[in-house]
Amino acid sequence: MHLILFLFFGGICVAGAVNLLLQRHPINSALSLVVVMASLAGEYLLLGAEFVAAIQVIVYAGAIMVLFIFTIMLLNAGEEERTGKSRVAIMLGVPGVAIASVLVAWVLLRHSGTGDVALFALPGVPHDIAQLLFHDFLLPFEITSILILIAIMGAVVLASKPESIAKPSAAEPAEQEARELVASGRER
Amino acid sequence: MTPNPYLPIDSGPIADLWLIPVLPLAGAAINGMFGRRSSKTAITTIALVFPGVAFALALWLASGFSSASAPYVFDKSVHWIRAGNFQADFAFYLDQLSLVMLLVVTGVGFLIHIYSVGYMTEDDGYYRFMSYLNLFMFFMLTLVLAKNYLLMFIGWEGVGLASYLLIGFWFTKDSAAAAGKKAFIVNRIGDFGFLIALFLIIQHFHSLDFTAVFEQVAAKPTETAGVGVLTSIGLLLMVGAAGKSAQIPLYVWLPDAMEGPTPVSALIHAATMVTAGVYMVARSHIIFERAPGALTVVAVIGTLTALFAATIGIAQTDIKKVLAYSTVSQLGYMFMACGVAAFSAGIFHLMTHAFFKGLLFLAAGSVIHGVGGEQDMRKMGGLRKYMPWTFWTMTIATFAIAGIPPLAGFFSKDEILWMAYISPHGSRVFWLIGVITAFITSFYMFRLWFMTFFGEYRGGPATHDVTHQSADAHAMHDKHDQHGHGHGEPHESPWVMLGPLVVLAILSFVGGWVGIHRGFDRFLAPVFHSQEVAHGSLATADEEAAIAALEKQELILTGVSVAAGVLGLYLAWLLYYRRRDLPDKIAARLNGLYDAVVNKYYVDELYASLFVKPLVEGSSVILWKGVDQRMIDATVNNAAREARHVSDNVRHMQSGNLRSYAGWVAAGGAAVIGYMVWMGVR
Amino acid sequence: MSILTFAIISIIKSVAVVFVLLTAVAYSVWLERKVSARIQNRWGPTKVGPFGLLQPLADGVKFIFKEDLTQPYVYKTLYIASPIIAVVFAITAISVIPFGNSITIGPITTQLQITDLNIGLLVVLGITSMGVYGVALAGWSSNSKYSLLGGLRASAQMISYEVSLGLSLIPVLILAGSFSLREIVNKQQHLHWNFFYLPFGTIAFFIYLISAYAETNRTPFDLPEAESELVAGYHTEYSAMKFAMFFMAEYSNMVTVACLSTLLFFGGWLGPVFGPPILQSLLPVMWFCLKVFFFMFLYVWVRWTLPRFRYDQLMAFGWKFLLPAAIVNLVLTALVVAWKPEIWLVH
Amino acid sequence: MIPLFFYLGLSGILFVCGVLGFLIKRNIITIFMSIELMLNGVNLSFVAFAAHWHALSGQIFVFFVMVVAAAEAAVGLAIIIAVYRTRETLNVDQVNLLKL
Repeated sequence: MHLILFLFFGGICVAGAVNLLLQRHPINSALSLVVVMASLAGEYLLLGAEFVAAIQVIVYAGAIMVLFIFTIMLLNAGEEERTGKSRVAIMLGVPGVAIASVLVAWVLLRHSGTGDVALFALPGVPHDIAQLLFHDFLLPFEITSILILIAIMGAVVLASKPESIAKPSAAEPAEQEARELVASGRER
Repeated sequence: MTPNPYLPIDSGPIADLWLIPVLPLAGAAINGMFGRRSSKTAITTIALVFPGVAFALALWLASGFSSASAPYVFDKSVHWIRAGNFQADFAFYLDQLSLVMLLVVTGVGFLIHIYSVGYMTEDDGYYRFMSYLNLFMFFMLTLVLAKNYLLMFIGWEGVGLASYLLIGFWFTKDSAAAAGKKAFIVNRIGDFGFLIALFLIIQHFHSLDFTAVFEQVAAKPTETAGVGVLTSIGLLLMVGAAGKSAQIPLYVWLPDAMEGPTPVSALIHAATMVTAGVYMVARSHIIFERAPGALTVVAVIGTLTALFAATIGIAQTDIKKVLAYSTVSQLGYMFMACGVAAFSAGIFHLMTHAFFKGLLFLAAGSVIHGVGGEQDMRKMGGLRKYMPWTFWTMTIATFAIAGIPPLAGFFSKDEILWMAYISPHGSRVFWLIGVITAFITSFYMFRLWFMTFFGEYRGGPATHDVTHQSADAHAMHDKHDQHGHGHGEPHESPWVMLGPLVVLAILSFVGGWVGIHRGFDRFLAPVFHSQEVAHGSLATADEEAAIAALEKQELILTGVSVAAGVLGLYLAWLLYYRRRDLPDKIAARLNGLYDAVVNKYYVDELYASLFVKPLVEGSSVILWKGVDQRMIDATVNNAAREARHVSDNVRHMQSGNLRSYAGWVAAGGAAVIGYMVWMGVR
Repeated sequence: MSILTFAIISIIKSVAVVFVLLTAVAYSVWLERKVSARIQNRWGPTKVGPFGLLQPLADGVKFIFKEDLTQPYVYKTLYIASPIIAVVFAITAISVIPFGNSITIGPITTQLQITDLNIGLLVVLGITSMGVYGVALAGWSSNSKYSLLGGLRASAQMISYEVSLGLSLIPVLILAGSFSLREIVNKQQHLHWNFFYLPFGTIAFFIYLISAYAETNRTPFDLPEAESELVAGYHTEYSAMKFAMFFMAEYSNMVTVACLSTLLFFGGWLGPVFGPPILQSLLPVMWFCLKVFFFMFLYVWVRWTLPRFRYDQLMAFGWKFLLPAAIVNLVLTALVVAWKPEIWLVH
Repeated sequence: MIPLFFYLGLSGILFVCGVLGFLIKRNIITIFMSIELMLNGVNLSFVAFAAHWHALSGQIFVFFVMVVAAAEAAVGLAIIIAVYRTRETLNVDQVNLLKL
């Protein structure tokens, strides 16, 4: 049972990932990525990490990917045209990645063959996670909050039009983009 | 052990010896600092008063001195160096030997000062010249009166400096400057040997003070076999002496030193400085007596130099060059005397030589002065009529140096020859070479005499003989001797120059008599306790007959040397008076030898090619081009170029293309992972 | 309770719930048209069936048979996919909503809820956030300026208000102590409705309600389909069936929001219960339906009374007022609860 | 019970797809997405190991990864917009001002 579900979600994941590579239009790859994330949430549920799965759906699939879709829509990115500019990347990069992955896989095979994981092995109940998060990991939690703050400010400054006199609000970047779009809309 | 009676004794009557050297120093300082602004008479008075007072003081000290009296000691020795167990002080010391030197230096020095007042009045660097002369007097006196080797060495260097300054007095003349440098460098080479000798003394005797060192040396046995400590010290001292007193290997600087004004040549290169080497050897006679090996080396060098320099003297045409080579050969005589352990004879000849060689130089100066700066004897002739005083004083000097009795030269030279003959350290060979040199000496001296004073005056008033061998020297000299030109007829020098000439003439006439009946020898006995003197004045008087035989033998040898002198006179008279054409014919016939002699056996050229050129070439080719450029600069420049090349190649990696960066990162990642896995697996 | 029976029961339950949901959606359309008409002093649909009750059926038939135009310039795949996405996520949200206590038919007692996840509320939130895709992609794929603008505005609005929605729910969680909706309702026994936890519960409710309205693009916040400006917003290019799907998605979202507000703040199916066991298990459902109806009525009522927000006002209100209020409310409830847990928390 | 390796394998595959995406794709946004994919692959391995070692901290880490990913996405997309505004193109090969 566990295996079937695992293979099901795993299959979707891999399909989505490969699709991301193959698709020529970014919107398609974005959606395939959303599919990958959703199926990953499924995988997390299989492992019992339900809170993580929920957050994965809400944060990753729900917020970040929407941002991506937003950007694609805003910039109406077209098809990818073939500009074979950097041979180095292909000739050097791809073999490098191949070698690295083969090596890592080989090492994993040799060393971790024995361990296995049960269905719902570790129930990631929100209560325990909260307990852990706000006690042991409080400092990282606070630091990440500051990180997010900085990211917001950075995004606002970067995305705002240089000559725009609009006072950069502390809005979510998404909202910022929307306002910016409206402004551009009015201009055109 | 009872103190050896003949060692220098510290406890002598106290005398302010330090005054004697300090006075000329004061003179030099005053002239040096204020000379530029003060008037000529002021400079002259200072330049003469200070050495004169020093001379008077010396005379006063000499009056209270006799062979038996103990040496004066300046006990208020100022502490100078206190380093561990080694100490050296400013200590002065006057005994019979240094008294003689003192009198010679101050006496002859003072006369030359007077002479140079006349000679250098018109020169614009007059105050500078006078202060240098006083400075020289100061260093020479420190050298002579020093009580330890270190202070002597200071005098030694100072004298070298003074000679450099004075030779290169007319520094605008390149040849003068070059001669000054040459003198200084060759002296330094000699001083190098002297320094090492001092180091050896310090190492073995832990002190440089004469009394201390000589006590320890006296206690050591004479080194007969191999090169022991004393022999090596002796040899090294000899090297120093050879450097300073222009002996065989290091004599080349003296002939060139003639670039300086004539009074300088007289004072430094005849009377005083060059004799410093002889004085030093005499002073450290105890070391040499215990190192027979070193002694014979000294003798050999002395005789060889005497003969060698004399032969060169024959062919020289420049009057001062002839005198310079005669000085070298006379110094050779003195070293020969010291070499055969007849130190007192050496010092006696030193004194007489100072008189007649000083006179010869000063006379030559007045001759040059008279004919308007002309130094080439072939331009002179018949000056008898024009300069009677100079002629007569020069005659006395020439006869003295030739060793014609009753003049001074005969007594001292004969003493040396006799000592060379009979002294246990000497040998018949030295005596024979000595006689031959005596003959050559008298020949070239009378050649000079005849060429300068007899025949008709060959020098035209304004003619410039361009073909003359040392044309440049002549022309340059002309420029300096302002009043030379436009005089037409040669004239007699003023009295201020002739005065010293006359005094020196009297001295070189009378000087020799001091040596009759070993007078001089007995006077110096306390210093040299020369009981080995042939007559064995203190020896057991049993073999009256033996002494009588010795005296008879001595008379015979004296006769032989006088004959050699007369023969030289006759030959010079024949070639340069009767048959003036002969010399050129003879010269033509033995042209090879004649050219060699004229060119001073190409010794200068030899030294240049042996030492100077390789040094200069070596440093430029090997050090400059080889090491500096090809090694050091090259490495630096190459490193920079290589860095540029490498960075140029690497630059292409940063193509600005994001995906190539990713490619590189991936490749790097793979490499790292591969390495880690490989390490892990290994 | 073997796997088989569990499967059958869950299938029956889900079919029943979906059917009820769809009819509720249809009749909420009817309700809206009737109520809006009454507000505007007119009758609304009365011809089709008594009191126009069959009007939704008529509309449904109309939508099915209407010609479905797909413009050539649209981005075909996504154009078709987006309405489906919207409907699917809207409907799946209902799966976690409990509408009654429990019911025993014969040997089997089962909970009146499709499934009770202990992170129920999070799932609902997740699904509603996924709903944004339907709208965004619809706007983009129909390849026209209006629809693009409509789609962007709608998704921007939904994202922005999702934040304040989430924050406003947290006080409820603090009081209930669990994500599971059933737990939350059980914690509100004996009229301890969260709504009555003055002042925090009520504030949380109002913030929730307002951001929920924005989430479903309704009433004051229905700018995207504002007829006057953007023709029909993101579903301008859609016709017939796909248009109907968007409508269904919208109304099912409304139903979900209504259910949630009753569950979280008004004690869900809690109400006076009496009579025989079958009645006792059905009465809670009746209470639940009454409350949901009330909120649906509130929806329609608000829609036809309040004027529409301008877009920047909407955004400013969302970020500058609603979000801070939610945060403050959250912090205060946390403080108060931490200070006097025994008063506030029901064990 | 599934051997741990399956999960790691899956996450490995996802990661490799992400890297390949980064290498092959030319559109900046797609490259950015492949980074997200890589991060997701990592998250999966985190959760898998957390389950295997029965330590919840693994899952906590996933949260932090998500936060970072969110921050990165925000800033990254802002940059992409800025790039687009000045360059009028999203093709990464044309955004190579550093080129010599």
